[in-house]
Amino acid sequence: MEKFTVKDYKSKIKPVWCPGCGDYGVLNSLYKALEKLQLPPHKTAVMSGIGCSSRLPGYMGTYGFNGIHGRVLPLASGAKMANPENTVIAVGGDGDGFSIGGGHIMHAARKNIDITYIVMDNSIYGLTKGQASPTTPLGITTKTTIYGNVGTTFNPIRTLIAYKASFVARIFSANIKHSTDIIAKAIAHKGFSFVEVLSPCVTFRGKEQYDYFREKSFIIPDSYDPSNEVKAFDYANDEDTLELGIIYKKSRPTYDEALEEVRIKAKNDGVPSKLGLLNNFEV
Amino acid sequence: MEKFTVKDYKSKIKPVWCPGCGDYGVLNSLYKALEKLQLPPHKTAVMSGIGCSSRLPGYMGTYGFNGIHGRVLPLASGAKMANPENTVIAVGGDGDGFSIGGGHIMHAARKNIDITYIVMDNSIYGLTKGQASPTTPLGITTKTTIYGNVGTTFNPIRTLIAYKASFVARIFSANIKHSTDIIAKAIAHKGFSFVEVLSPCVTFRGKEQYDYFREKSFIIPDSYDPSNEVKAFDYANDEDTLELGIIYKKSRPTYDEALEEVRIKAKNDGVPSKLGLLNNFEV
Amino acid sequence: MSRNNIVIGIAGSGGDGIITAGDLLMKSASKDGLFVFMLKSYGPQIRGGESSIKLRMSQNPVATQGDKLDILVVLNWKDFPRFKLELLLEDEVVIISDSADKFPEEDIPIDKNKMKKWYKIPIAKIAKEASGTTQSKNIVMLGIISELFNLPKETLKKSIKKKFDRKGQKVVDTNINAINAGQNYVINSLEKIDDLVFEYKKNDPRIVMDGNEAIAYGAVYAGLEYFAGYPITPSSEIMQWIAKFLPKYGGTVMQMEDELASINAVIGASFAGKKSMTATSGAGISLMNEGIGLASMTELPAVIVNVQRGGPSTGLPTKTEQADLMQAIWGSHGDSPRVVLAPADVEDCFDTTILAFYIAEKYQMPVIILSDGFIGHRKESINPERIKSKKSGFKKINRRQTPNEEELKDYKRFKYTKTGISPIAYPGIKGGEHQTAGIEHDEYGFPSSDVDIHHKMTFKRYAKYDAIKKEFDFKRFYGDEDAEIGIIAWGSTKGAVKEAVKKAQENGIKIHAIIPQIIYPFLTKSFKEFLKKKKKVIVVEMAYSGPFVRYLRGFVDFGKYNVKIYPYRIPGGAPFTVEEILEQITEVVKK
Amino acid sequence: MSRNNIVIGIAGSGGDGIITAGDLLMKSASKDGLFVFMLKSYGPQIRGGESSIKLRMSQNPVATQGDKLDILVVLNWKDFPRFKLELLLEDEVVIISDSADKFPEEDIPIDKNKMKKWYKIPIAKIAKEASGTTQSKNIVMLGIISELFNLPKETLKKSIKKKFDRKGQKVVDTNINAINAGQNYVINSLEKIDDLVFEYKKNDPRIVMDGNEAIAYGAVYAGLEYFAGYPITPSSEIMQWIAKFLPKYGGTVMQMEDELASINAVIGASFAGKKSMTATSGAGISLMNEGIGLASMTELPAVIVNVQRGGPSTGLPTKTEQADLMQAIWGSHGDSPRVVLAPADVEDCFDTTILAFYIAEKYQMPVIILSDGFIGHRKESINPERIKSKKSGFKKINRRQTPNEEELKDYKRFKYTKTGISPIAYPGIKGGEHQTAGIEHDEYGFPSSDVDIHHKMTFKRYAKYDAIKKEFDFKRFYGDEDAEIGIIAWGSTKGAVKEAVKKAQENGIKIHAIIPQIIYPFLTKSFKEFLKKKKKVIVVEMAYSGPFVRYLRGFVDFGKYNVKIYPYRIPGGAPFTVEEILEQITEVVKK
Ligand SMILES: Cc1ncc(C[n+]2csc(CCOP(=O)(O)OP(=O)(O)O)c2C)c(N)n1
Ligand SMILES: Cc1ncc(C[n+]2csc(CCOP(=O)(O)OP(=O)(O)O)c2C)c(N)n1
Ligand code: SF4
Ligand code: SF4
Ligand SMILES: [Mg+2]
Ligand SMILES: [Mg+2]
Repeated sequence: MEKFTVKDYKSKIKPVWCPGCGDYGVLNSLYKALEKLQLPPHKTAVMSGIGCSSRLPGYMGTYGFNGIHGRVLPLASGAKMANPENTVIAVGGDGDGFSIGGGHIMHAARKNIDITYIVMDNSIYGLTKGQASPTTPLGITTKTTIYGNVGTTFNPIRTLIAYKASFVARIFSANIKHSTDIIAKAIAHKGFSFVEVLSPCVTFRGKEQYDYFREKSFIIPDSYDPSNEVKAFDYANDEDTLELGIIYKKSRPTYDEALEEVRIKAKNDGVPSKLGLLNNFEV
Repeated sequence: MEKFTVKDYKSKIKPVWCPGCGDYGVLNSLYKALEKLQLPPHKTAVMSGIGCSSRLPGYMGTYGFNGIHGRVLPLASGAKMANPENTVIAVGGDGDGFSIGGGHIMHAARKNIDITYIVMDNSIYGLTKGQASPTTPLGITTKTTIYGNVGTTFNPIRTLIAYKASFVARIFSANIKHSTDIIAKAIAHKGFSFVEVLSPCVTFRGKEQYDYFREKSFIIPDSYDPSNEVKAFDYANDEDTLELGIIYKKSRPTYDEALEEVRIKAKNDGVPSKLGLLNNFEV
Repeated sequence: MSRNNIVIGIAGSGGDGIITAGDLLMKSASKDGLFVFMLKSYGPQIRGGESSIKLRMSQNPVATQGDKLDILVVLNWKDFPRFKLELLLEDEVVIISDSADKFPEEDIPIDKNKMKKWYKIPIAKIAKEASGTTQSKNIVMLGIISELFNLPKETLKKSIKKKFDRKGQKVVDTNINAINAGQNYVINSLEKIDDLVFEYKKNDPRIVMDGNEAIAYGAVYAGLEYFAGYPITPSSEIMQWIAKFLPKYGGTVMQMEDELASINAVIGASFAGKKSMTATSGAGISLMNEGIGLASMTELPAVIVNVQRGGPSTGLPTKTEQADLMQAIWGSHGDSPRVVLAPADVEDCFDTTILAFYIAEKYQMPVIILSDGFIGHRKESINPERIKSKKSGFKKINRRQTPNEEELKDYKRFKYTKTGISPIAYPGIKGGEHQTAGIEHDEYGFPSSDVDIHHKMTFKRYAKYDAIKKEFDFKRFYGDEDAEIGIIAWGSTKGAVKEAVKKAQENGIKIHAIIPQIIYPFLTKSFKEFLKKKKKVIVVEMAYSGPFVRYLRGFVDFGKYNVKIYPYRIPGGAPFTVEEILEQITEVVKK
Repeated sequence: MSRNNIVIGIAGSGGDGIITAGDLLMKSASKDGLFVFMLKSYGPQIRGGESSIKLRMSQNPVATQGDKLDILVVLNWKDFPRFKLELLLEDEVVIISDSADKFPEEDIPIDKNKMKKWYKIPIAKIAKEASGTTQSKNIVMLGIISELFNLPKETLKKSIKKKFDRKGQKVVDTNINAINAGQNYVINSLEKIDDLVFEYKKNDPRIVMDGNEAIAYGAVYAGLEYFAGYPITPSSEIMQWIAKFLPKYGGTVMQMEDELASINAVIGASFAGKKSMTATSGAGISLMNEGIGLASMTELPAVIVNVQRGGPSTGLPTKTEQADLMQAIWGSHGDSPRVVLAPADVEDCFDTTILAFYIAEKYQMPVIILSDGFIGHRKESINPERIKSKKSGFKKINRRQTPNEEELKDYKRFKYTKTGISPIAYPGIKGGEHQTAGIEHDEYGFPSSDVDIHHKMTFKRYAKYDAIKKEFDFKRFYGDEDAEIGIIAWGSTKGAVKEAVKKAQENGIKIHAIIPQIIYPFLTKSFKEFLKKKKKVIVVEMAYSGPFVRYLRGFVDFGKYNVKIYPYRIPGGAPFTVEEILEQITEVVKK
């Protein structure tokens, strides 16, 4: 049986990200995770919205779709539900996901659509050259917060837990080994898996962002039990530390399993020929 | 000084809601709450999206705006921030708020915009004649879930807590006294206040929905302390009971206070005449 | 005077069972093989509100629900005024009402001389006596009019049986008693003061559909595999029908959180290789403009149904209008090609939907179907044989072209071709891995901001229009080709125009009508043929801003053909009457 | 040969400081009172990518950045090819490059005969020696060209001082040394092989702005009180400028979560009585269509800026196009009136924005400003006195009309009036309490699905157009009125057309151009005046689908005026050159 290596997951073009951008680490971790899982590139689709981070699909040797800003989850949900045999990975940024795309996460999560959603969170709008995002810390000055940001930050992990996502994790792009492991677990998870990546924007948040993430983050000890949503919610308060690893995980039926049930029920009512459907209009 | 009575808050037209609709109770509780607070009708704006519940502003003697589906929070945020002297109350349904409007709540909440958001949750799309909403229980058959609903329900209270809303409460439309009290507290609260109303749709969920809500709900005992978000999150699990009252409350600066700070900083940099701004383009 | 073509209106309150009565009448007439149209109308209440139906039955083919009522039945006078525009009356109209229902003289908008033939009958009382409940007064009423005007009687009882069967024999009996009581009342205690009698020959039974059902069925028939949507009046029934039947064939239906999600889910599903569709209206279509542009740019097949309603904004959700035409063509930012089709009646909703899938899959672009609330909710009796016979008649319902061995060696998803069509690979096809993007891209699909490439790709995307213009021609013409007076309309306006043309010809006016089904791209060649002999052309549309006439003039220099245009553009709300179109024709003739 | 009008291009890599050099050149020339245009261009990288600038300076008024370069400076040859279209070369072009930078013969798209005048100078080396770092090579380069071609020298040093001042004296000195070194190198060790010398008379200093800044400033000047927006290229700078300055005047700026939120927040703020605006582009404007319809229906003033970019979908975010015209007019579902304005250059961005607020507030409807990435990001030197003098020139920047005592007694927010304008009350005004709604409504604002009311209200909303058509006329004409050849274009295309017309006249061609500022509603009367003498009209637009020509034909029956139309519609990406427009003119003359 054919064996896939990292290069099978690479496309012909090179990233245009700034030197030092955190997204390089995410890309490499994703390559490695796919290799680890030995997923056939032709049965894998990596889809995105718009942003620096959303350029990632262009660097994949799998099927890829660089869609529109904020709509990657419906796009990916459509692709997955239309053909559940595909492995579908949605990627994007904090602006793409938490600002303009914020309305879609809760529904992909509660329906438990079997896709993986990787958000490269640099707490800034990179592609548009440095405006505040929902995760930009208070007080930070950006192109749109000249006098300091006054918008309290959005807490992705706590929110995803409240949304009943069945797999919620956080990684740091600089730690490729750990990131590879978690991304692989997320993809392997049956159901909606969410991975927030601390992925620095060296250009608009400065190299300091690496130090900031390094200081604040730590890898979750094995002793931690991710199966209780209240404990997980408590754990994920964003005031002091940033936990790295699987913060919450609880399995339940996926949406494709549920819709298969629906099809069975529908068929049990009888399956006429397409022309036979005319009977429904008889008087 | 002029005293306002319920009739001052009523408009010339009568509701077109179905007999027995839960929204009548919400409307009456709102009338009473405004009377209780003695808010001048001409300084109060009640705004909504689209839905049976969103018809409510039409029945108010205050300023009213029946906007478009899902956009009541940005609409209300604009009205409030443009003139913070106004009292702004946003109302709507579970489809309007949690489905199409789901992307706006987190931002109004985290920014702590000083408005009150009342969601009349009947777990169905009423105005469009009975399709499933994000809060429709599993298994229920509706016009769009002919073989039973398969979408896991959305938990509004837990989500609003994760969003860092500064006031989160739930009421039952049938209990006017309690509802009046909580709505009044929500409006009086400085900051973003969220009130989920269990408001039955007798036409598409049947009268049974009253019994269902009655059985499942209870009024929170005074012993309960709403100031801890983790306890509140735990409390608000939607598997067994529906708590009525203030589930979470913690005050912090409002967005208008924050923007006033911004203005002060900006002015400290100097305030040229409008034509004086030309200097910024000098070379 | 005996007639084989009759128009009936019924109005009443929520509890009166108006809609049920209308449905039963519709079904019985269809069972007898008649041509039947029915429109329903409601007040603002979701439940318990007043309602009315307008029904036309005819021995011979007809194209509209008819302008004015030959028979008006009112179960509750206070509800009538709201429907005065839906229920216009013939001078010779026969009125039937409940003698117990007090008539509020002043505020009833009917002029005295139309009240000459008026039956006041104790309908509720008869019901109470016959079935123990006044609830069945709508059935008693059916008994009365079926007997009084010789409407289908046997089939009416059959329909009643069929309808109430699952409620048990008792309920069936109550209703049969009710209808008998109504009929007996006419036979025994009523003296006919009018001479209106419906006479017809039975024919093979017809089926009953509305436009939304026809679109839903057409889609499933065309091989729909994935549907994503969000409810909105007056389009919701499309998703509801598909949600019931598509799963039987292994298809997927998802109710999304909004229309942004719906259109993007549809594009994602199309990317995955499936025939995909969404349906919406009003505000929903405005929200899809961005996504439709993405489908244009990624050259992915997608069928988008817009059941137009009154606008702007939330507007008139339950009423019809044709004001979304220009938006369908130009609604997305940038040069964003798409195809726009318009069905003209219920059966045409079925045909148009199949054509939409054919074009979307073959030409790899979004196809918008512009229906409207009028045909979307209008019930028509249809000959099932015609639908069966179409089976072969339709263009092969094909799938998008996929790359062959050779092409997969160095696969270029967006390869420049003469027709602009380049084979699509989708996940699952080995060697077809590629990037697709809403950002401008090269032949492989990789992002590019190169100006040359943008020009070439724009030409490629628009080249498809040339191919489409070659493949199709206008087909729907009425009247005499060599007339100097032409009339052009689109969509649901067809019915009124078709009958007006017929009447005009009867009045000796030479006139020629065209109702395009393919609206955009504009089939210029075909249309110039139409213009050849014309000197005057009336353009009819239900939109005050005149999108259709602006559109036509934008693509056809009428002046060059020495054709003078007479726009007839009015805001929406009520369907056109044959009479008002005929008036336009007669006036233009004089000019 | 001495010149008073010169076009310079500079290209290089990320580290080369191309943009800084361009800015310094722009400022120095503006300080000396010259007419200056500058365009910047970047590669796809956010940072460290290649970039180029194109700059024109002239003694006398000019309308464009010029077609071709008189001087090309390349700091890094490998980056040049990407900009070959932005940096077209005159035959006599003078080239300057770093002798240390190896020239990759084959893949440089410059034909040999344009390489006759080529200075190879050790720029980096000079920099290193003079300032201890090669980083300052961009400044050395400025020294070289300023000396070699007699570009503004004194002011260049002033600009350098001003720029580096806050970085401390040391940095200032390094850069002054660098510029001196460059100038000295030319004086001492370079032999001039070309005869290109720039000669000019100093004039009063001019200021520098780009179109986005001009719109932002215009808005604040017009009394903007509330701005809500969401970043998007190429419009983000508008919000950024306003976020810095509006709070000084007590205004409110909110970055929203998306464009749906932005437009609805703006409508909410307008409902609260404030002058409100948003700005966006591409996908963002497609998302606003629904909200714009709400503003139409609720008759609330709102200014919406669309800085057009290349489409469809994400398209070409950093490049310009004019393909959103029809969407601006027809983009929302339903009959949804709005006004569309188009600025034609940087200064006009300021004027147009003030006009937009005037119209929005007076006529109570959404006003869309269609700018584009070309003028949005183009820097121009402007005479500050003209802006100051305008102060009075502008129509009184008024506010929406509010109801008086009398009207408040029985306040009808949507009262039928001849002009369609009915006074607005907003929260705070006692007695003005009312309901506004996106659903159709009666004069009070209460929901109504009555067909009559819908018709009356539609007429009311459109009546405003008549008033607008009465109030305004087309103003921007070039060439001779009684020419038989006309040319019409809109927006940023003005510059190329204006200069082409001038050249055509020099070549003895009689031609007349019109560049409307008010695009929609269409000022028919005024335009027919223009058409009177015309036999041929060229329609120029940067959109392959031809929205502008379709639009014009939709409203003007050219055939009736015996005017033949010659559309020139091409996809976007690169701004029009004067030459290509002139070509069109000359060809049409022949026809
Ligand atoms: C509808 C729409 N609005 C705005 C934009 C402009 N835009 C492109 S990317 C982006 C945000 C980028 O931030 P993020 O998602 O965090 O990605 P990053 O660049 O930081 O990786 C914005 C606002 C767009 N492309 N489409
Ligand atoms: C953009 C848009 N999509 C869809 C609709 C149709 N629509 C109107 S109300 C509604 C949902 C109503 O449900 P909810 O918000 O729960 O209000 P309820 O009627 O139950 O009180 C929908 C889908 C619309 N008006 N606009
Ligand atoms: S701007 Fe920031 S996010 Fe974008 S590529 Fe550069 S470093 Fe990465
Ligand atoms: S349909 Fe349901 S929600 Fe709507 S008015 Fe009737 S009962 Fe209330
Ligand atoms: Mg980001
Ligand atoms: Mg609801």
